[in-house]
Amino acid sequence: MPREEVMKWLRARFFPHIWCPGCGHGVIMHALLRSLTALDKKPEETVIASGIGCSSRMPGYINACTVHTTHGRSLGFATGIKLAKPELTVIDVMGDGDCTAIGGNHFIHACRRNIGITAIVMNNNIYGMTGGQASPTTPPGAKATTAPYGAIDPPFDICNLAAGAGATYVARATIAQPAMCEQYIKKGIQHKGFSVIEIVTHCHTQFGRKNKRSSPVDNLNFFKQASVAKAKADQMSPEELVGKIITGEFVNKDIPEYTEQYDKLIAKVRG
Amino acid sequence: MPREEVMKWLRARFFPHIWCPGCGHGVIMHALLRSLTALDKKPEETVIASGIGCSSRMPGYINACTVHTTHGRSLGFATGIKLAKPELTVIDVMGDGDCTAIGGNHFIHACRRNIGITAIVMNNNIYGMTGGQASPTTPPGAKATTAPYGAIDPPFDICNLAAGAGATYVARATIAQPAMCEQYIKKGIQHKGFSVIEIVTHCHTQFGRKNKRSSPVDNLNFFKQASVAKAKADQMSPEELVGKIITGEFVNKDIPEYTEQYDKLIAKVRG
Amino acid sequence: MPKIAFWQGNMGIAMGAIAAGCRFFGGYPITPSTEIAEAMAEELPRLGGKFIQMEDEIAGIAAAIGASIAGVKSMTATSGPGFSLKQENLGLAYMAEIPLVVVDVMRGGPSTGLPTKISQQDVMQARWGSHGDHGTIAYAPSSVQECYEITVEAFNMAERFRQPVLIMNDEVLGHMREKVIVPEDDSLVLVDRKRPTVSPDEFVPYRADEQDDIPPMAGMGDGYRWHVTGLTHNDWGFPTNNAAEIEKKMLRLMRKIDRFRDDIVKYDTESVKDADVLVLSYGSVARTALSAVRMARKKGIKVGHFRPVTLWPFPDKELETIASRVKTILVPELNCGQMVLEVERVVGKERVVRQNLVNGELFKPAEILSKIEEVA
Amino acid sequence: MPKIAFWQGNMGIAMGAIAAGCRFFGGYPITPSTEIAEAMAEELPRLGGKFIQMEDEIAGIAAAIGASIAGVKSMTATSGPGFSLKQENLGLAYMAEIPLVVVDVMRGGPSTGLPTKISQQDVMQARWGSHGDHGTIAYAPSSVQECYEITVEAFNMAERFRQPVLIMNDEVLGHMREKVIVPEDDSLVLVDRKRPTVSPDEFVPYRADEQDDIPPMAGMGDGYRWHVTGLTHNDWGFPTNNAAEIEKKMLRLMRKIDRFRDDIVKYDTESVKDADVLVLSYGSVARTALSAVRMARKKGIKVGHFRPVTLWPFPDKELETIASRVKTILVPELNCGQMVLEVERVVGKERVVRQNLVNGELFKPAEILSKIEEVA
Amino acid sequence: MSERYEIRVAGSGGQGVILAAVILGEAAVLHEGINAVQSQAYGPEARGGSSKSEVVVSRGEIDYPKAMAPNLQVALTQKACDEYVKDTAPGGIVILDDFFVTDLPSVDAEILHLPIVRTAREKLGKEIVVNMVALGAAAKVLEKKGHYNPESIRSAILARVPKGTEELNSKAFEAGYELVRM
Amino acid sequence: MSERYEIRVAGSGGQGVILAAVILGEAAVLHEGINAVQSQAYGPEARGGSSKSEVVVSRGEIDYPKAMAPNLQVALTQKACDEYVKDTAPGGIVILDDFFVTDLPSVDAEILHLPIVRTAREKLGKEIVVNMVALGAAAKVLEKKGHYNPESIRSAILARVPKGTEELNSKAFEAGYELVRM
Amino acid sequence: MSKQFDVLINKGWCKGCGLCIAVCPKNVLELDDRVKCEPVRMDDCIGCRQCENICPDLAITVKEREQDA
Amino acid sequence: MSKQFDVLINKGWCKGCGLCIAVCPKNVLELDDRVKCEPVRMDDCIGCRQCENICPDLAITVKEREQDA
Ligand SMILES: Cc1ncc(C[n+]2csc(CCOP(=O)(O)OP(=O)(O)O)c2C)c(N)n1
Ligand SMILES: Cc1ncc(C[n+]2csc(CCOP(=O)(O)OP(=O)(O)O)c2C)c(N)n1
Ligand code: SF4
Ligand code: SF4
Ligand code: SF4
Ligand code: SF4
Ligand code: SF4
Ligand code: SF4
Ligand SMILES: [Mg+2]
Ligand SMILES: [Mg+2]
Repeated sequence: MPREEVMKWLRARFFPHIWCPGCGHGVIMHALLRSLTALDKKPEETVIASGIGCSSRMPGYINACTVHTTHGRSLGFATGIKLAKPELTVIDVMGDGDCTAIGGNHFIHACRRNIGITAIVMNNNIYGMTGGQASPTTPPGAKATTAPYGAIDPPFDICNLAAGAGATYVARATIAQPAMCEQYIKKGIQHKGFSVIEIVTHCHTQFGRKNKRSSPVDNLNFFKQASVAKAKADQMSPEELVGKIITGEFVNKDIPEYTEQYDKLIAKVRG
Repeated sequence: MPREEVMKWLRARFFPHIWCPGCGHGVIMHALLRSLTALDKKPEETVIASGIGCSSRMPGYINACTVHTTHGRSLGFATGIKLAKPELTVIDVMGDGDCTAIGGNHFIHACRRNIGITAIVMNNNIYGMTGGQASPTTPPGAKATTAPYGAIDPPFDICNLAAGAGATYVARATIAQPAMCEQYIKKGIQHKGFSVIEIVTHCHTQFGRKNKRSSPVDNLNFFKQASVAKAKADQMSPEELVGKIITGEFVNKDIPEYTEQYDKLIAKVRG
Repeated sequence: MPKIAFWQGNMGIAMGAIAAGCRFFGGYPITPSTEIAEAMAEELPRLGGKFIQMEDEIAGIAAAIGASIAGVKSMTATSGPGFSLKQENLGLAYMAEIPLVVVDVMRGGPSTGLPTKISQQDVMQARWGSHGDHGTIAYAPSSVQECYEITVEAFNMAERFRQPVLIMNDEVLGHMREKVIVPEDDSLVLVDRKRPTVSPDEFVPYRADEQDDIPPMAGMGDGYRWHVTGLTHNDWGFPTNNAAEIEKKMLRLMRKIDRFRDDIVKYDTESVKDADVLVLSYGSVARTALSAVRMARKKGIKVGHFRPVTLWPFPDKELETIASRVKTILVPELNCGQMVLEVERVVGKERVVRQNLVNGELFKPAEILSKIEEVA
Repeated sequence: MPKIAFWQGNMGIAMGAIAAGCRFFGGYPITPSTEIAEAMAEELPRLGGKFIQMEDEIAGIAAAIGASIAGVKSMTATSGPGFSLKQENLGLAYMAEIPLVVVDVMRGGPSTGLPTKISQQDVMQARWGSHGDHGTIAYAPSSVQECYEITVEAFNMAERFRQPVLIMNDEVLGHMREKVIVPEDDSLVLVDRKRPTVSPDEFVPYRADEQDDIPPMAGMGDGYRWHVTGLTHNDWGFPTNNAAEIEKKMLRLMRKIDRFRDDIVKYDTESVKDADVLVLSYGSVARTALSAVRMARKKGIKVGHFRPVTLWPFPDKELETIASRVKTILVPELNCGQMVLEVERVVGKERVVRQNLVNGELFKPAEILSKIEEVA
Repeated sequence: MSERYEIRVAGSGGQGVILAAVILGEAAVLHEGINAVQSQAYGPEARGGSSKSEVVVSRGEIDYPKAMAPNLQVALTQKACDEYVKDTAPGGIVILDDFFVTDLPSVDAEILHLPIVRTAREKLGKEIVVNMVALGAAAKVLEKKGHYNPESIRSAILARVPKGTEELNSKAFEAGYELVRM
Repeated sequence: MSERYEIRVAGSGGQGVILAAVILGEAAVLHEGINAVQSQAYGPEARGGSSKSEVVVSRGEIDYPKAMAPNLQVALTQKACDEYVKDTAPGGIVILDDFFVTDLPSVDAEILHLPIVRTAREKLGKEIVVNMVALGAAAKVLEKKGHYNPESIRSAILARVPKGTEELNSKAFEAGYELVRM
Repeated sequence: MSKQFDVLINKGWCKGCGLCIAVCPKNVLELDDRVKCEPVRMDDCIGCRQCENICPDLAITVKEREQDA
Repeated sequence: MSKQFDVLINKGWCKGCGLCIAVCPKNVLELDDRVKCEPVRMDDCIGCRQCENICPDLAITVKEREQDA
């Protein structure tokens, strides 16, 4: 990928960005921009939406049509944009808190509706922006400022949740695999319908410090060691899979996309 | 079941209830009361919560500790009640709109948390109370006042959604099987953790009228003809299953219940 | 030729929206506003527009804002509980300056309250419901004809001022059917948001024109790239923590409405010239009040009527002028006293008499008449 | 012996809540209120209480209300965007008369605004944020000591009046650390909700005692069966459409606060006896204003200070008395003019001067001082 | 207000009383060229319970939109009759169904106790057209009182009812019209 | 206000300037028995960008809680120095790190240009204790000016830092204290 | 002799929906002209309680008839 | 002769996180004393771009070096 092409997508004037040194969100942004470049998308016709969180600061740095909305609600806004102008490429970038805590309902409904939006969930297992509170993906036993004695509730498996809600493309990678991130994001954007790419990342500042992974490199190493490709995971027992991050494509199916269905409905009504 | 025992659970002074003649919600309430009676629950120690909708009017008629909250939010209230007083039996009765539209997020989080509440979802595929708007379970092609040209979005499969979110007991019956309703509700209440019982019912007034099932008996017959037991469905192809209602138990697993985990945490902290 | 229709108030709003060019509706059903959504579900696809029922009110307004960001005039409608839920995202539309029309058909509150009964309990919420400061434009129609016309005007104001505009309808007017003279489409004056005239490279999305304090707005997909955020931002739309930039943004948000207050404010009077008693009322109550005022006039009581059509901005100057000549101002409201606070602020609380009803019913003419007689 | 602590304002609130007997917290993190949740997460399990972080603010307040229904004193805390989201369920607590303390630590708005900067932009929302009428009790503390003490009082009022009580803190006070003299637990006067004295069979859950208009409340699991609903209801708690029953309920909701307004209202004054100029301010601003007033006094300017501690009910009578002796009332606020509207309503708008700052900063003493000099 | 004429139709949920009032309103506005305001009581009880709907017609402006003292009332159930008939304008007219209303009210009004439901059931064979029979009866009264031309109401009915049901509804309307002898 | 003394500590996100100010506040209130108000600028920029924290101490009541013109400033980065040092009270004292701050400001104040970061890195072997070194230097100044007994600060440090790190932190404090010759 | 049953209908609660009639295996029930359920062939009742269980209005009670010994 | 690469670091953007160093298979990169990335063994670079792709601050550009023919 020629580097200059990627740079065109940046609002370089706002750099360096606000993320902590080594925050995985930058790795993901980078992968997204490479995907958009590879797919030859036009920034004027590409919408990047987000909610609120460290992750959700991403659109501000991307020189496209960017929409930084309210916490958890970005898929609602993105749905309005996509339905009003189906010709736009719409990407929605969210944190684990944004997507699965406050935004959980919009997430499952976007999955159900199968609207042509690509959701990138940057799962760092914590609320980074607000200082390290537990999220719905914080692993049991892990510490967080609102779980000072360790989290006791089972976490969501975001890919399972998306699948249960009816999503038609669901994949997972970690930031230790930037090329895989890029590849799944590309496939998600090309997919007709709602696509979910969960990217497992870290917040060493808020999560890592309390849970023995305090540097970015610690986290990189952790991801390398804990990831298991789906094909391999399918051969493993539940016990063997404890603490593992399964990467790969979980769902990829073909169902009519919502805005296309809508256009057909209009055509039918207008006769 | 001796009839008088069931009658004790009623606030007879508010009868006849407001539901339309033949509305399935009454069948479900009846099944719930038989279950509570069979399990020998005490009304003073039983909480019935609900949101807003025809279905959600149910608690008003039950002579227990009843909580009729805001649309979609009942599981939030119920979670507070259960966590504050784990010794109470807490049942949350919801409509399909209440549970899966506005209340979707609270639903998936209750599933995830595995808190000891029994959710009974009265799925009539429509918003009855407000006059027949489409719900997230309205079948594609069906008409509703807000889908005058037929619904175009894929519906949720409530049991799949619950399973994807991590629920530990999930079952489905239809009102044509009052004994099965009673049985699953009983099992749900006895289950440690969050249990979901979807009961497929009808709103002949709002849904049926527009979709060729205008009398209660039409709907009864439809359910009898369309239901397939899970064991049998497992042998059928996706094509054969189109339009079918699969009844049975979908999930039944053993994972620590939330309030028990919380009590352990307290014990640990207090040393 | 204008057409005659017999419509519910809610239908009047839906048809007004369509006439104003609204081509997107995002909402969630709630009594007594649902008919607006239902009418839009029926009408929009016929015009190539889009109706979407979202998973809740929060998503409903989010989708409507999204569509407006994409360049399509859009609307959402709700009632009390839903209006409360929409407050956060309403704030985003104020902050990001997104045109939008939001309808609240008022029922009895608080909470689920009285879904099928009238109140005027949300009029202060219209002004103060969302956290944080912003200018407010809110209308209260009194007839189905006005439902239609005010909706057109609401869209025009939303587009002109780049912000949400509220229509505070009530259950009685929302549900009652009445004659409407529907003007021909081309007789309507429609306003569209200002579009940027500079090239995409020169576009600074929140740089306001000096003559009106309003920044031109590009639609997404129109060739411009810009950033929308609910954070306080600078002219580039980029979040700022700089005191001067913050203040600039905030003051402009207020000023863009304050400056043109005279263009926005709307009110109606009847028999005020020689009045000793002035009845001030709005919405459906104004119909009862006018009935009572007319009865009282027949009895020889010098009473007039003042009807704010814009609740916000409140017609304060106009009221002050008229009020200066009257002895008593009677404010009947279907709440525990809300707009009356503004009346008291404007004319001083000494001469103001409240009449409040919160039993789910509309005042009857005899009730207001007897209060007029009491204070006259 | 009282203990000395060096706490953030948010910590003061959390510890006040614990001291008041709060044993449940349901919430969702949001800057600048998060420290309250974090402190409760740490402290409650030690006392056998429960902290739960819910999926969003709506569920946070729902869980807190649920716990209170179950008989446990409970709290939730948030900031602007979350306060907007809580409005619907706050309404339920008003309607169903459930004791609850809700904290809003104010940051700059509207929308996401300025998460880490101070404002006072939600004080009107405290009164009018939820649809439908209800009485409001809202406090604005000015020191960490007061954060602690007022939280205890807020719980007492919530329990006494069976309704939500609001604490409108601000970012500066929420985050700053200051000395607190923590009284010994047994020196605190704590109020608990009235429990029913009749047998379960005779219990009519919303039949109020005449002497105070408050119905006794059973906790769920205490042997009583009762019905809670957000619909307007009769004494049995059962939904009603009957005008007389509706009115009875609504008027009682308002009256239970109005009647005891004098017990609730709290304010502070300094140097008002001979003042020509009265500065009225609250929250962190009152600290700056007091500083400015003291500087001005040194310069010989006859200026005093009035600090409403309860924003709602507003100390109107008290202000009116003091204001009758002054020439000018200066109202510095970190918003575009909110409580000043109430001041104008109470004392007439002629003598009132506004000073507004909306750049994310707290007023500096010199700024208010120079305004005092200007109007003196 | 001298021109104001108020009509109320009341019955149970499924009897179509709202449609009846809407048709009277449309007849007035779209066919008679006069003003009309139609309103109704909504309520969750509308599910199973009683239901009422009103039309105020006038040549002049209609300010207060609800009926204060209906000049003409139609009540199709005992409950509706008990609840609503009492506020009939002195000298007004009350039409009651003779199957469901058995306890007649004592009001200063002319009471027409007519076989509305029975006509629908027996003559038309469809209880669902009970509202059209009632409209027919009301039309006759309104004609006599000089407020409506029955043709307006007939036209309004035809414009409203689903295609294919015009004949049934017209017949029901006629049958109702014939029930009244004034 | 004559008794009011204002201190500001500024640096970059990871340097622990907030903790330094909190410790100064705790030392004042819990150990010196005087009043103190500690506050800080929060911001998303606190992630990577600059960070400042203030303490106002006084024997009297502290009304306005923020620093207006700090009597003592500590700046650990160039950016912090450029942004914050200018409002130092005339005649005040400014402590600057000599590794990160290379452009010295021109202010009417005594400037102490000290090897704070280098001491942390080189002497203590842990850059993370840079705030303790800075506290030590500040303690010396505060002692000289008669505001604090350094023991109070030392006690406050010991009460705050994680178990097991007391020695490292004390050493860093001492090292900082030694840096200042006044 | 086989057991006998009383099928009691609370007509104040019955709304005439017909569900009981549809489920009764013995055709015991019918609607009367006020559209309320009426057990017209009570002696055929086998006490299966299907009518009772399906009644959404809780208007039916099936009781075993006290028999003379 | 094998290809050669330039590894360009934008030090204004680099935050010294060390991720690039951790992923580089050839040990090309190190942190300088201002905690910024510095290519210290540029000639060993094989142009795999792993450093570029992992850099969260988009501070690295790997370019094939123009070679004299
Ligand atoms: C309505 C609302 N509630 C809460 C917040 C505070 N808030 C901002 S970001 C955030 C969580 C962010 O976590 P996540 O989405 O995982 O993003 P991260 O910072 O970890 O990338 C929260 C709770 C808010 N801005 N708005
Ligand atoms: C916040 C809010 N939004 C909308 C409504 C209006 N409302 C009441 S019930 C309901 C839907 C009910 O549907 P469902 O839950 O399926 O129950 P049903 O009536 O079908 O039994 C809606 C949209 C409300 N009361 N509150
Ligand atoms: S706080 Fe965590 S998520 Fe936020 S920028 Fe820092 S490392 Fe990333
Ligand atoms: S409207 Fe539908 S859901 Fe509601 S009571 Fe009637 S049949 Fe039941
Ligand atoms: S099922 Fe119940 S309500 Fe329905 S007809 Fe039978 S007895 Fe009546
Ligand atoms: S008990 Fe069984 S047989 Fe008897 S009436 Fe009921 S359904 Fe029929
Ligand atoms: S990965 Fe980027 S930011 Fe991190 S050290 Fe390397 S160049 Fe610097
Ligand atoms: S391109 Fe590959 S070899 Fe070269 S510096 Fe980067 S990571 Fe190392
Ligand atoms: Mg996160
Ligand atoms: Mg439903």
